[in-house]
Amino acid sequence: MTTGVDTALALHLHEQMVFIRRFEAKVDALYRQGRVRGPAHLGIGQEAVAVGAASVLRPGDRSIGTYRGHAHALARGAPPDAVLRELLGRTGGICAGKGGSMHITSVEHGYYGSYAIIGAHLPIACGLAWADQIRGDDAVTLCFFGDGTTNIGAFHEALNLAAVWSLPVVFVCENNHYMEYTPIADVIAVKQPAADRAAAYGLAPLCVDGNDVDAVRAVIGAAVDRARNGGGPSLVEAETYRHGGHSAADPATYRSTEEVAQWKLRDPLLRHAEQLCASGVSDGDIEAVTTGVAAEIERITVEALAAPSPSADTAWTDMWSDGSSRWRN
Amino acid sequence: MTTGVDTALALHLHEQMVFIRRFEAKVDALYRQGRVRGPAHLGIGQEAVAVGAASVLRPGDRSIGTYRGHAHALARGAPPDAVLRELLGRTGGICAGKGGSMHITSVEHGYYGSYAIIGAHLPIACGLAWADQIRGDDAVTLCFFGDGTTNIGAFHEALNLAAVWSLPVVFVCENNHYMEYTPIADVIAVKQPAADRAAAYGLAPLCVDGNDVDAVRAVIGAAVDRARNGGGPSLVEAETYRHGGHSAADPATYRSTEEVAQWKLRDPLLRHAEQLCASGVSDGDIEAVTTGVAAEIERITVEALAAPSPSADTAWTDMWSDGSSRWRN
Amino acid sequence: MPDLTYRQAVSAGLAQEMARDERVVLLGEDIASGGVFKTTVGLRDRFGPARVRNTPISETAIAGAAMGAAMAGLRPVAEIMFSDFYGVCWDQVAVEMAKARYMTGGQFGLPLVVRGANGGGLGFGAQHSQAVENWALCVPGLKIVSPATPADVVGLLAAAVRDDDPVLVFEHKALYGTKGPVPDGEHVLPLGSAAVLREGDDVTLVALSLTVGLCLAAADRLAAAGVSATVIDLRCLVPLDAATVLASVRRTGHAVIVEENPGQLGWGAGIAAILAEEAFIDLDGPVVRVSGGNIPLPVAAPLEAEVSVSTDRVVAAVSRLLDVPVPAVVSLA
Amino acid sequence: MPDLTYRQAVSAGLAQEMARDERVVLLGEDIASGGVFKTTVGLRDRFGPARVRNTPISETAIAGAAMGAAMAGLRPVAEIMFSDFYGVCWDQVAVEMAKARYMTGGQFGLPLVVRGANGGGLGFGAQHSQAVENWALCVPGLKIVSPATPADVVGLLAAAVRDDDPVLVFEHKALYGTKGPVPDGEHVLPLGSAAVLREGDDVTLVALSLTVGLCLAAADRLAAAGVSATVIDLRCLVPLDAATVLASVRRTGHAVIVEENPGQLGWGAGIAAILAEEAFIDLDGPVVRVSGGNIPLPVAAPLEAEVSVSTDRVVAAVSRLLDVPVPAVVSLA
Ligand SMILES: Cc1ncc(C[n+]2csc(CCOP(=O)(O)OP(=O)(O)O)c2C)c(N)n1
Ligand SMILES: Cc1ncc(C[n+]2csc(CCOP(=O)(O)OP(=O)(O)O)c2C)c(N)n1
Ligand SMILES: [Mg+2]
Ligand SMILES: [Mg+2]
Repeated sequence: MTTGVDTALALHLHEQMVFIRRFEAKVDALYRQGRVRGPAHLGIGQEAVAVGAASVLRPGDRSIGTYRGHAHALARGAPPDAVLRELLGRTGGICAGKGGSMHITSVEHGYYGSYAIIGAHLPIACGLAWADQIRGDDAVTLCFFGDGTTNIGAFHEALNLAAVWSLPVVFVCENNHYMEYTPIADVIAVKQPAADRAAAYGLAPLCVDGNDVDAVRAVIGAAVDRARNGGGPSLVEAETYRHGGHSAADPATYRSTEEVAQWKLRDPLLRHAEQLCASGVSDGDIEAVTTGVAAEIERITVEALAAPSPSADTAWTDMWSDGSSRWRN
Repeated sequence: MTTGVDTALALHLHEQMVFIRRFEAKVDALYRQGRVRGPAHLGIGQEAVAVGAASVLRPGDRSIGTYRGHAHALARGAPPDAVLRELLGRTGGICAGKGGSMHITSVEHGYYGSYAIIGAHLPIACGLAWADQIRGDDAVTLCFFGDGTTNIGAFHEALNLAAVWSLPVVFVCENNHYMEYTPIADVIAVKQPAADRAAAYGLAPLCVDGNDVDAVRAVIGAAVDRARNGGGPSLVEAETYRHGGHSAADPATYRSTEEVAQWKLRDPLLRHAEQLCASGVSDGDIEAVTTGVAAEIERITVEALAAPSPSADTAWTDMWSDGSSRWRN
Repeated sequence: MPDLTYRQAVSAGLAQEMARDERVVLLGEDIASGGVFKTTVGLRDRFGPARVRNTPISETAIAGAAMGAAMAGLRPVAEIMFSDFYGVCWDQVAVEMAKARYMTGGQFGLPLVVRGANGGGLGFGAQHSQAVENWALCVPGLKIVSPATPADVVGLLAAAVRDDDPVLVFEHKALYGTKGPVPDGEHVLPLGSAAVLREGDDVTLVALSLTVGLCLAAADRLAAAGVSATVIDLRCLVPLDAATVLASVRRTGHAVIVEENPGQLGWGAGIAAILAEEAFIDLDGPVVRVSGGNIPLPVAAPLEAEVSVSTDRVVAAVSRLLDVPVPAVVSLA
Repeated sequence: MPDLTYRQAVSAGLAQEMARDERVVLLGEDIASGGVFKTTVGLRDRFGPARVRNTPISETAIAGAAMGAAMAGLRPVAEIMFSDFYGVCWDQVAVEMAKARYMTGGQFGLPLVVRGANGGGLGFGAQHSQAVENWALCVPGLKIVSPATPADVVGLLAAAVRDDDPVLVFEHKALYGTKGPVPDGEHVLPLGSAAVLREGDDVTLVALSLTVGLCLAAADRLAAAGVSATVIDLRCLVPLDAATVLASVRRTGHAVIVEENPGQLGWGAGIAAILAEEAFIDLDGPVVRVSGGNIPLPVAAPLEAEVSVSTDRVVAAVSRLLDVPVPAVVSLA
């Protein structure tokens, strides 16, 4: 963190993390006001994984994630106003109001979607990577999922297929220690839900502190390079924590306040701000990032709330490739 | 193999293996005559697994297997004539003509059925074992499946659940080196499809020569004891080989004649006969087993072929617990 | 008769059966702490962790373990949190549970229940809103229950637990917050007995689960316009009380079937087919279906409303069928 | 016009499309060596191992990989060996593929095909004989094709591969051995266009896949008794050519729908419901369905025959409907 380039990058990563944090805090507030329809799963506390991982990708690389996917879409460059409008059910939503919070997608930015069935997108990630492999492209696919997801059959099938076909895909398990309300330790017979399973697919166990954006960049960056150079898939376990409940509706009373407090000390934003300071970035510059982000989020919120709802007849488009929803004559 | 008791047991195991071998050879012949409806998956060459495993179980223990399940049913004591009648579609079939070769079941003898969807019965085995655990019974469940089955999601979910709940179940993978026509080595990224996955569930890797009935007894016996005494599940990989094709219809041209010949040298029956000789059993005694078995199989075949088909109206029974198939009024 | 919410009724029904029969055991994700929909509240504390078991996220293992346990003499109740998740364990439900008794010649029964939250209306989107009872109706061997009221939740759930065959209970997530009286003491209903909730002469409305309320509301509005409607809550799809529907339609001469699911294929088509074959001679007009759009459910409110069934659409369909003017919405004031 | 078997037609159709478009790739269990049903014979040798890939026994991964590859611009054709195995990957098909385009607001299409062996009749038993097209018809977002002849196998498979939406092709395992002429050169049919195979005035027989042959045979026997039947092969369930069925029934006044699947709920109910709603006024009698038994398929020959549809049952149903004596079986001599 010594050169100007490094500092610019570090500040950029910081801005992304702060943006995502503030964006999700805003979503939380809007949810509490009853303005978000359906569930909203926030990743507050886990930002370093999404931001660090996205920062090692190139345009043309692909990523894919879950219902807890706001961060992953934004980190790839999905327009925040269109994401917010999707959550609020306004015109201009990134999925035209048809997806909502759990299905944020921005193919234009290489984010192939958020999937709400546990594990379902891991095989899909294999397919994305397979297409690149067949064409001889050097694109890489990054696939995000949670600790609880390592227990579903699709995880097993996807990891094995990726390994056997040597696909250019990096699986990133965000181990936030909980499925919905149940600690992951209650439902596995190993210590680490992902890393301790890697050997079953002939893969090395890769672990990283998911609250340290630089560490994430290093470990996932190396895995991405390996995949890009024909070295096949990796499975990375990033240890992290969600500050809030499973979804915005969950008060998360199943966790002790001490546990939460302990993890908040390891907040990835705090830690990154400290590192920025240590590397000579001024408090003022760091403040400025936060102020800019806050203003931007305020602006898109005001605009989104002023936008109308989509018109009802748009429900009937986007079904088939001809744009219609006609299934019979 | 020195005491009289040991010799009697060894002869009994031999008789069982010979019986199963001859039974399946007869099924193969009947299949070729067009007398078996639907597919028939034979386990010729794999008898030592079924016989060795069943021999360490007690009455009240449960076992469950696959479409390649004749051996497993017979080894638990299912009446061979009723099994044969099921295959031939005659009255007196063990599943009343409703199951056929792929679904042989004999609950009365602790064999909870043969399942034809890959992996589906592994979670069911967990449930059988869970029931015993809840009731505090000391029964054990044995679950058989093939190497190819280790790649389906149900395998992963079942193994994890069994480990987390510490269920009294022993999973036995019969590694015969092929799924249908594809070598297992082509579709996994590890060497051993089961043993190399055991650690993912916190289990020890257990391997055994599946063509050595005594070795099978030792390894599976220890696993069963452990399960019975509250030590939780095991995953055993038994290396073996099917002499014939995937099903009676498959000429198995995808295997080299050398490979098949090599494995036939390791035929579990030959080896066991040699051991019997070495332990002092006379050639005549061994011959007598074979002669007796052949006569018995001839007898049940003649009887089965003479039996009529079940009457058509029996198709409408056994659907619901009231015996009927009524779904509406 | 205490008033319970529909979600409380789930816990109450389960508690009633667990107290009665210790072979009744529960398994599912997060159920020990009361469950994501708060439908298993208090059960772990009352009946202990051995009988109320949290599972990994492994629906195939959940369904399979339920099946195996039932084969070995327990009476498990498995929760599939959202019925959409039947997709990841469909083999266990449709291909194992539904067929095991038959294909073994009746060597064992499967006294088990699988239950969970079904249907749309809350903005949960395409992957958390499906009407999955229709998949199950394609598969012989599964009993299918879908209660519309808290009392029926208790009564039908109890019946499902006591039944010796696999029963799928589809609770409606949009009804969890609704309230209603539940009989004191033990409450059990028979499976396969439809409820005639209102008797009328002009048309028979056939409903299930969420659409029962829509039909009752529609009948109110139609009454104001002089149309008298019978409203039938099927309660179960298997066993199906076809006789009650047939008898009513033979009397009214007109049937409107109101199903939440896409019309492409759903239980409403099954009922329509029965009527077209068995009541043809008594029909005075086409068999009309009011169904959800043939589309995955969108999230934005106006879009979800556009593709969903509603009281308005029921009223309009009946009015068209009987050729009467559409009655206006009665003001609540 | 060379004669091909139905199974050869599968390989021929795939080869035609693979030669034309190198984005077409195949994946499935054991397909590289020609497949368990010998439906992919010669393709690995002709198009190479990169485009014809064997997979582990992992249907969820197979379906998911097909979906991902389609999102990224390939046109994959996945084999699900027996359609019963959709059970283990039903989430991928019904909940992911069917919904992805819609729920992303059309951000990508899914030009993919899933194909495999469907149906009963060969003694494969309850877990290898299901008519799974009905599960799919419950789920908007999937196109559904089920050819009855070798020529249609080629033409409809080609159309499926060229279509930009997910298409499920259900081949019938009891038809694999049947032979028929296939047009020379490239052969492509439109999706959603039913075939009127025979025109008659007295009754419309609606069929699909295996039941097409039953209906044609029934029509022959009925003709001998003076009954003239139209036989319609639907070919596709989605898109559905309802117009052709409606037009015919409006003319004949009578409909008999012949489906292999259990009558509890299947595509026949969907057709019956459409007729009961849209052709009611032109119907001169009940809409009759001939369906498989509501039972898992047994193995023993007399049992399987007992619960299955047959030419005899079609003839009997038409005779009953039209109130004519059941015509005797015409001797082949
Ligand atoms: C197949 C399936 N089962 C259950 C659920 C309900 N569910 C949604 S999120 C979740 C917990 C997932 O835990 P984890 O993988 O650790 O991800 P996290 O939510 O912690 O990010 C569950 C059980 C689902 N969506 N899909
Ligand atoms: C879910 C599913 N996929 C595919 C099949 C088809 N199939 C039947 S047996 C078999 C091979 C199984 O191999 P393995 O587990 O090694 O057992 P083996 O036949 O060698 O005993 C396959 C692919 C199936 N029955 N179920
Ligand atoms: Mg988690
Ligand atoms: Mg094998």
